Amino acid sequence: MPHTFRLYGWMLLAAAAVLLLARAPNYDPLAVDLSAQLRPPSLQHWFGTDQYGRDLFSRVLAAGPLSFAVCGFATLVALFVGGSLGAVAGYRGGWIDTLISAIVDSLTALPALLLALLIMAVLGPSATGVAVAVGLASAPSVARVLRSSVFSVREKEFVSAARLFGTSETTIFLRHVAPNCVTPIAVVAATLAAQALLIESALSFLGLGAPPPAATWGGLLADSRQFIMTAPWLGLFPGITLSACVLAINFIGDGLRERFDPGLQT
Amino acid sequence: MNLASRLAVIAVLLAAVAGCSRAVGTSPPPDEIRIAIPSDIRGTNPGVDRDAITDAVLAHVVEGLVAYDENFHVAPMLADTYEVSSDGTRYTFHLRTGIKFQNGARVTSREVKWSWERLLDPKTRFLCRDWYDGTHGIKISAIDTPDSLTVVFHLANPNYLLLEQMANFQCLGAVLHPDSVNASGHWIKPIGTGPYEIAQWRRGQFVLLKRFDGYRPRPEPRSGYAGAKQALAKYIRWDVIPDAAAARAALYSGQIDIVTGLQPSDLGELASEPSIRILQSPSIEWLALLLNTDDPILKNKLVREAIAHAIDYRALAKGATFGRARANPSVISRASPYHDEVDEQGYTYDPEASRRLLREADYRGEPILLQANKRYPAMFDNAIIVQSMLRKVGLNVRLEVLEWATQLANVPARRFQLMSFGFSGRPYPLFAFQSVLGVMHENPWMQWQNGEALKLAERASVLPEAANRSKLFDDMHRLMLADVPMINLYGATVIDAVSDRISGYDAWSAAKPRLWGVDIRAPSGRPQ
Amino acid sequence: MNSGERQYILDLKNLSISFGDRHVVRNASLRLERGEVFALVGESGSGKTLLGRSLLGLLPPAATSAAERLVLDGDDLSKAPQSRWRSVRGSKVGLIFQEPMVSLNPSLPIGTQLAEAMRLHTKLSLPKIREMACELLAKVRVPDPAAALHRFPHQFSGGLRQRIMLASVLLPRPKLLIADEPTTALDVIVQKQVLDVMVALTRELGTTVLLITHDLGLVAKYADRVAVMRNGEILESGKVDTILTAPKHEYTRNLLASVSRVFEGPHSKSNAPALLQLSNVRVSYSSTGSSFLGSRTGPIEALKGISLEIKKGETLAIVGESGSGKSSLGRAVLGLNRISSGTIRFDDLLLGPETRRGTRALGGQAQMIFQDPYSSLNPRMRALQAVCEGLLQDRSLSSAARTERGMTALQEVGLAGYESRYPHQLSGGQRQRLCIARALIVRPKLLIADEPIAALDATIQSQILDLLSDLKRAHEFTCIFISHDLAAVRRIADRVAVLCRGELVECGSTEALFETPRHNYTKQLLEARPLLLREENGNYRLV
Amino acid sequence: MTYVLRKMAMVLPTLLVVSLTVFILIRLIPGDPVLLMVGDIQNPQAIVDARRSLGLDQPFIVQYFLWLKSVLTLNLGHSVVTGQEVTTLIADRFWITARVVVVAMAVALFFAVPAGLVAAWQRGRLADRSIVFVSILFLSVPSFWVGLLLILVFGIYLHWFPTIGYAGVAYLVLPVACLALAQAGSFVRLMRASAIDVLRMEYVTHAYAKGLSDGAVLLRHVLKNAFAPTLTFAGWVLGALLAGAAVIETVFTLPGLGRLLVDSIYARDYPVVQGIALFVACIYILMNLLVDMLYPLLDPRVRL
Repeated sequence: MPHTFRLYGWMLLAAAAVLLLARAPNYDPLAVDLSAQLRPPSLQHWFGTDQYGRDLFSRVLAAGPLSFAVCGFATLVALFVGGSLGAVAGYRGGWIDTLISAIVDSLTALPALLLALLIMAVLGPSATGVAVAVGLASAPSVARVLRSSVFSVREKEFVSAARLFGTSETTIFLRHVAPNCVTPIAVVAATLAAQALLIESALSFLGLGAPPPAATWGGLLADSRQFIMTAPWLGLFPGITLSACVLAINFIGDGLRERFDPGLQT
Repeated sequence: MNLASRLAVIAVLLAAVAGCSRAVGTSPPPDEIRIAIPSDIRGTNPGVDRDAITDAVLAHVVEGLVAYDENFHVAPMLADTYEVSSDGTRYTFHLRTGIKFQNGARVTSREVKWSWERLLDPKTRFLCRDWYDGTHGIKISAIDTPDSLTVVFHLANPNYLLLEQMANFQCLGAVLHPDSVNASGHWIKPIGTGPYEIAQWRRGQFVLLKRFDGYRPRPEPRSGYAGAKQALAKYIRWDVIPDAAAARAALYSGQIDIVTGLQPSDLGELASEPSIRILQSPSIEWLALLLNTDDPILKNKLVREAIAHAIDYRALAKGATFGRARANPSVISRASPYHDEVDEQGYTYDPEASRRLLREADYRGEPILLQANKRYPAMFDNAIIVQSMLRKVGLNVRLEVLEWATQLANVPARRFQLMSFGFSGRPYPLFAFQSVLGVMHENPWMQWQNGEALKLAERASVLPEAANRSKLFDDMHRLMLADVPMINLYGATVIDAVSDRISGYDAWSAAKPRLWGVDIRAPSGRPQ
Repeated sequence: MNSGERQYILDLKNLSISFGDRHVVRNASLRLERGEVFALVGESGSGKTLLGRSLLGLLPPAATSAAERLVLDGDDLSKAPQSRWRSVRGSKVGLIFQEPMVSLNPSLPIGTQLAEAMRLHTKLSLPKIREMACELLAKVRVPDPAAALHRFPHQFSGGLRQRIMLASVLLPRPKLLIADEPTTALDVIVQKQVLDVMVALTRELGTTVLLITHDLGLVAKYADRVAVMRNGEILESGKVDTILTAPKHEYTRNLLASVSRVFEGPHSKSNAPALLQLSNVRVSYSSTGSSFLGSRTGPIEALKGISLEIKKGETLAIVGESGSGKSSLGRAVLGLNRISSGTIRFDDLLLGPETRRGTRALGGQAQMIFQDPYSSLNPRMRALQAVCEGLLQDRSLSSAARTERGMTALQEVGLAGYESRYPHQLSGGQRQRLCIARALIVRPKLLIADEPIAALDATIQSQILDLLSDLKRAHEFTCIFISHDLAAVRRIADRVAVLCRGELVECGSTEALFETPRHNYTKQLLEARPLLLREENGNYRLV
Repeated sequence: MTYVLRKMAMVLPTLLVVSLTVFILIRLIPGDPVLLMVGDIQNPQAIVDARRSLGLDQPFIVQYFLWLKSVLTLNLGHSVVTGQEVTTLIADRFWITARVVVVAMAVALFFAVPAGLVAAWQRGRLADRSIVFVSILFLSVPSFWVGLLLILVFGIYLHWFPTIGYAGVAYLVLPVACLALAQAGSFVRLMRASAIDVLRMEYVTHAYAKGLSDGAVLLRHVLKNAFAPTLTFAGWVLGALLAGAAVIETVFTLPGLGRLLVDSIYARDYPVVQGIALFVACIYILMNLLVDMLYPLLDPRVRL
């Protein structure tokens, strides 16, 4: 079952990639055409046009790389910040662990949205800002996961064995601990990537997404709200694209989980 | 409990929820009008705790001596008649007889004097005290009450625009009963003379107004903020709905009767609802593009002119408003009686000229940031379209979408290059000019500094004949076009939508909803 | 025919179980007489557990099974639907598992769990059931049975939990009790207590017992009849005495040979200088667990002042039950655990509580083999990589030289040709061989083997012990052999140290200790563990 | 008990870190509450006056200590925008958020727990596949989109429920549904995962070996043991949501805490943002403590 899901995931993602790679003919996603506002889907405009007469298909395509960039960068930020905090806390233990755990706890006590809002507001509107905000807001959960998995690997006997050869702690971490934490990281990364797309869309909805005119899928979806009754296609296509991608990433994540540790599936 | 019985319980609960929902009435009570406002009122202290929405709500509760009518002429309100001395320093108001405050007390000159002296007292922190303290010309030096129904305002210098200023709805010069404040001068609540009084204010949710039964409407027909203000509905509830789409949804589902300040882009959606009536009027609010004349690139007038010629104003106005508005190069609204053919003069759309000017200016594609925000859709739409047009002539314009608070803070800080901006309506041309024209180091809000124009402005307020002022305003418009400190794009459109439950409502260019003279029809066959 | 069947509580004929096209049990036939203790013996993967489960109709969903005949107390259940099985389970057949820690529901009180089967299968009132439960708990020697009913499983020790399990299963008076490795997870002394209670009680109640085990010692001690299983097939069955004295099948003979040890005389070199001296070593763990799920009972003293001397070239066995501190001792010697007081002198090196980085100071002169060959190998390293790891510290070696030494080491432990396998591609015994190669490649002076064979099957255990002896002869290292398995200890050790609750209770030569144990605890240990010994005439004798 | 005390000891530093972070960040944002207040009146003097009267002309550190001092007396100050007491403001708004969130969580758990249990039990079969698919689907759709669709269908086309504002239970139906849908997905997955773990336990086999039926095993033995991780997670989510479900509150125009927070950030209403941050941190800590204290009820092995 999970393998089928994973297959669906890859297929959906592949379909999305094909769509992204194919350039829509002749439309600049930013080109305003005031003679073609709010046109429903047609042969010229596959997904219709928005209130400025921009071709929605081109915009959805153009939004893909940015959406993925934001989501990818956010994931990287979360993995880097949360990962290094978690790894240090889990591997060193002791007071360092206590300190880092306290900081991570404080950060969690600050709701992710508030943190993202504040970071976004401070960094100013940019796709990078969104990514950093989303990444930092998700960092505590990565820190937790990594801390516990590093902790469990650290207690493994092959680590003791390496220590008996006089191997340095850094080498032990790099040679033995880190490679064995790749799986939980991969699973967390998939979850995070899916979450990042959704959080970005929520931030867009609250007016704090990646700034126009370039748009992410979340941004397109959030903007479509104004026309939900007269031009439902404006929300439908970005919404379906976004959800399909999140779905795909979630399936991949689930597949990874089932594949690597059938015991722990949360 | 086994799974089957659990499922049964769930089914019953679901059915119960569905059943309940049928029984819940979502429409307002039969004697209450509900109108959506995008944000809560700031307070109940007129002119002190204020913004446009607070002004609009409190305009139902308090009144001034004079008021603007539908076409922005000054008309009497609490004053029955008034005279201006020929030297322009003495204004005499004769109050209407037999009108009462909402606490039952009669309105006399004593309360008028008290109200105005309170406003002029710096301790009150009346936000528009600068209108009357000489900053902009008018300085009220004394207020006399020769008898209980006569009030005389003395000015330090001649000025013929006191009435226009007093009638201004931006900062209500409200006449209040002294019991509105306590012994130590702290604000309690407004005891005014308007057709409604505040019954309940649940912060963040709604303001409920109740009909003041002792109100005596003026004999003239309803017109703008002037004329008869007949309170027909017993209650008016101003529901705070920050989200425009939610407000529309509420209108369609019958929870709200009136939604104001709609966007042209909503019209298609509104038209598809048979039970909704759409009311439109050209607004005195206007949209503009600000050009920072201190900016290294934009201080070159050639670049500014190039920008001015690169914009297709007709297409912009049409595209941004779905054909609802026409381009207006002037700060004077088409709704204003002062708008004349000179105000129609603007920049021509001439991309070739624009490119030429850019070459002359030696512009080499330096990036120019255009600031906009998403809070006000019109500003955002204009920015998108203007950017697209400017790029066509080779201007490397990038869009910078900021949060409204940030963008607003950038205006007085002059932290911008181009900015898509909007101005709230000024009922009188000079006030419109004065919202952008001034000495920048004295007032950082000012976008345009021109000695000649400042002199013209000064002359306009000491010119007794209204007709002669019009020529001065024309000259000011020409000077503005020549300086290109900002480019006026078009006047906004007031779009209000009303459910068919309501009769007698009309939109007004001032973009102020007026709920007097508005009634609730007998219930039709709508689902309750 | 009927009367013949009556004497059998279970008559199983030609049972086959398969997962897809993988057959795990093939044509197994068994007949259990009423009231007997029947042992089913086999190593891991022999299919004995699945056979046991199929007698309750409790196979995993992916498994398919078919039997020509499965008659349980007169009912043929070979084609019974689940509903019919449900009425059989608990009431006619009971099941006890290996792991007492997870076989009782942690969130329900003991009483509720005991009553569950009774309420299902009888119409007795709750007070009556409780009364019966108390009675039975008393019989399995649970102290204060009435109070115990209200307590939760975690409030009991492992041995008590297994006895409560026993009571819970026997409460509805099943005709057949399937005990699947019921004591494997317990310490020897506790093991004996539980099994004694079980056998006594089932004999009293007349319950037939199917004892599934890998331990021939237990079979010899408790069972009446035995069947030997391998690769899903029953090789032979019969009376225990017969099988032990005259095993027909080759495999049975091997099995017997591997578990019973010929007493090998000690090769003690008592005049050699000491390699390792421990004086008054204490180790304590603070229980500041990172999670609040951990117990928090203050610091635990794992070693309470141990003084010990190990001579160059000898093999010292450290014996004790779980929690006796024997592993802590090994880890403390290697500097893997910080000692809280005392000193350890290794050759010329003095390690005290204040010495930091003790492990690195040893510089690879002491190595360790761990109990669990699964977690002692990095799952992401191939065999050759793993073996060569110890050589990486020696910068003077070229990578070719390293590879060569690695290959030699692998060959030495019989893993030639396996150099590019990952740990999960190796069997348990192969993994342990790999661990031995990895430890010995740096030519350590001291090798600590911490329960190196506990996780392995009997035949493999024997091979690993042989390998260790061979390598020791070839490389002449000193060895500390930590184990709870007295048979293995007797076979390999020169001297034995007995640890009990962190204290050294007895230490002496293997022969002396086994023949004339002085300390009471040592005696208990020796008694609890049934040992099979081969006598000169080739027969096996239980000691 | 020591556990609770140790947790308590962490409260104060956490609150200090949170409040200082928020205090600094909110002031780093460009924009000025006073400009927004004064709005379309270009009167520089009014801005100076307003700033002084709000104490915003003081140095940053002074502002922080003044604020801390008043917090110690449980006074969170007054809103810059409306002048309301921050404590009443938060109390009013929190009540609405709390109702929606708590009910939504209850609804989500009510459906998700049995669904997860069934999925685990039927692992690999059609029921499991469908439940997993639907739950991943719920997880993959932006909740505001779901909200908009709910409004469109149930509010506008069917007129079943009111769609905006808050004036009674009926107003909560759609927000609750939306929020429950958004949360149910992860609960189902978590419940399924932990139920699968529990189903592998020998006590489950033992329960079957006693002759118990599937339903009895699931309800008596699996449910309680598998629910503990879900409870922890639910408590965590509840804490996070009580901090404000800004998106849902925006979609349905509920005057809840999340909406207040977003609006206050936009309006640069410093005292309100600070107050909410502090309040939310307290709620979060409290929720965690609550979950920890509930845990022993489900798992008697755990003692505090």
